[in-house]
Amino acid sequence: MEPSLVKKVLEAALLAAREPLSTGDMKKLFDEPLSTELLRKLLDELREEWAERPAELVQLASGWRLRTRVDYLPYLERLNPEKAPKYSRAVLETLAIIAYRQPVTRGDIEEIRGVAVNANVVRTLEERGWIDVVGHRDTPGRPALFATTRQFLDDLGLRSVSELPPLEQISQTLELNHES
Amino acid sequence: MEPSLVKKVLEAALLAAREPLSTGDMKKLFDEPLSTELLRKLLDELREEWAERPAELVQLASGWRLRTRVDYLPYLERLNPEKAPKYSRAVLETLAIIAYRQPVTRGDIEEIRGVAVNANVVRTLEERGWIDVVGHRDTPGRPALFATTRQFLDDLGLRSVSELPPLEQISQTLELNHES
Amino acid sequence: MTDAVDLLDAPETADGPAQAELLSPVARIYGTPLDQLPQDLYIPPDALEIMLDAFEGPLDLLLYLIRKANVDILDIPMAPLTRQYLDYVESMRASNLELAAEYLVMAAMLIEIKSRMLLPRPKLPGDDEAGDPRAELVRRLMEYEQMKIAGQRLNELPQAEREFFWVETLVEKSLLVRLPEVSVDELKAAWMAVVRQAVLKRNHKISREELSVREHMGIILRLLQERGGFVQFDTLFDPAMGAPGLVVHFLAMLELAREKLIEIAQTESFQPIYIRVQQGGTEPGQEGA
Repeated sequence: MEPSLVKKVLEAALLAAREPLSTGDMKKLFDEPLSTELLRKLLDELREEWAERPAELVQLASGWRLRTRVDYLPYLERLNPEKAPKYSRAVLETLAIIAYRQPVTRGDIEEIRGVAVNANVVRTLEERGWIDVVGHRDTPGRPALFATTRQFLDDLGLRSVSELPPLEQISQTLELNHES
Repeated sequence: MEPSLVKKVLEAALLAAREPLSTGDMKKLFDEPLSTELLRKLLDELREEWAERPAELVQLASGWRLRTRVDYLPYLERLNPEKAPKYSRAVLETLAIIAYRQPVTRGDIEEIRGVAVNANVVRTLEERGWIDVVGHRDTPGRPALFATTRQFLDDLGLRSVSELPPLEQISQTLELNHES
Repeated sequence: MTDAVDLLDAPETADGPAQAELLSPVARIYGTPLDQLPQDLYIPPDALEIMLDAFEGPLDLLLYLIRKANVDILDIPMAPLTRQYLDYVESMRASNLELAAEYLVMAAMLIEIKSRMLLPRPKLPGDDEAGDPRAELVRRLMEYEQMKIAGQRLNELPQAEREFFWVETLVEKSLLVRLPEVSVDELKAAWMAVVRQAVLKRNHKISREELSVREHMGIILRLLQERGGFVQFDTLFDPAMGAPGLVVHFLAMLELAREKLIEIAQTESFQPIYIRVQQGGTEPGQEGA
């Protein structure tokens, strides 16, 4: 059997496979024995041939499989939109306090929310690039002052923090005592 | 977006698809509108590009899908020792009656075959997703009306019921050996 | 299907003579000419059972008998066909095989047609087909045969998971990092919830403030951080901000000073004014969160 045909059969099997194909599976495709060396060589060639295509030949724990390249996942996602993950209430409220009251310290946030701020909450927002430390308040412990970033504005489609929904309305409906 | 990238995204989607992709699905892959003409052109190009590969791009009842070429069956068969179901004559005849005479009731099928329809036969076809109930005939008992599904057409590589093999003209005298 | 043929070929002694009768007065069994019908029809019970399974019902059996004999389906010789059919049914009954009711119904129908064939038929002018007692049977046989063949043709089409397989490459969605989205409305809702909580507790007053001042406070602090915590007053103000922007910026600077976050200092009159981060132990921005 021609190696080129062997390669095509391997490709057909990889295209149709629902599970990774072990080299044992691949050898089962043929009547004639297939040496492991030739198999590896042909798999390498296939990987090369697929280099420019939207799927890649990957070796997983249980064998080989063609896998859609990561670059195309954002498009494929549109076919079956999964519900986007949600931030917890703690994250959203912390973000809201930082956005509306910036610059604020962790102490400010705790005072407003009435509960301790979990370190993970702040880290989540920092890693997202939505808040950062813009300075330190000159009080004992010199606590970090957090503010929202440009990226936060970009990601929320705002040009500036002043485009956030105004607070007056909220304050009025809640009949807050205004402080000048 | 470059047509070459559009084509690659289409190919990624076709490679990854768990069912045929309609042109509507394909358009959903992109933010920008994609004209049906461009889509057809790119699909034709893809079909060309796959011409030499062990899978082919086919247009089916519910859309486009890549499938391995029949030539590779002898090899691929060896991977799955548990063969695809071999349908009994009862199943095939019932399927044919539903396909060619749809929509039909169980009574219609019994009338044509001259025997009671076994519940397993109908269940086999329903479980394969090849037939389903499309309504009820307005006669006493309101019997269910069966018709073939898109999946039946897809699985047989057909775009519509009109592509079913034409019905045989029954000859007055028929050599029995046409059956063997 | 081939099964039916093979199975019926096996008990050749059984269907041979009957077939012979349908065909012609003379037939051959295993090459031997036969000029008289055997009186008894012997089919081994095992074969009968398989045979019954091989047929999809009385229509299928009848079709088999007709096609095997190669007679014109539009002009079925009813007498030999009925006899042959009854012979089969009778041997099945004799073997105590469970016989589907349909076989008996068909037997009755064949006998009825056969007897009607013996009666003189009133010929209607221009309509000789309708009077044929066989017409309905022939129609059913032909329709059934058409569907039987159609079933075979369908079975010959390449079928998914049998002759070909769908291509399905792996989609590893976990490779794509999905970040939660936050909308402005969600942020507002979160803020409202915070305010509501604060009101309920009545231990914190939420002041009404110009958001832009708060934003500019952040901008000033960020600039100070970039410049090592120390800038000249006028570098803080970019004329491009426009008058309202400059005012807000100035208010933000004053607010920062009020909150003791910055110091505004001037060494002497008419000397440059400097803005610096309120001095403390550590350099600003070095601590991280």
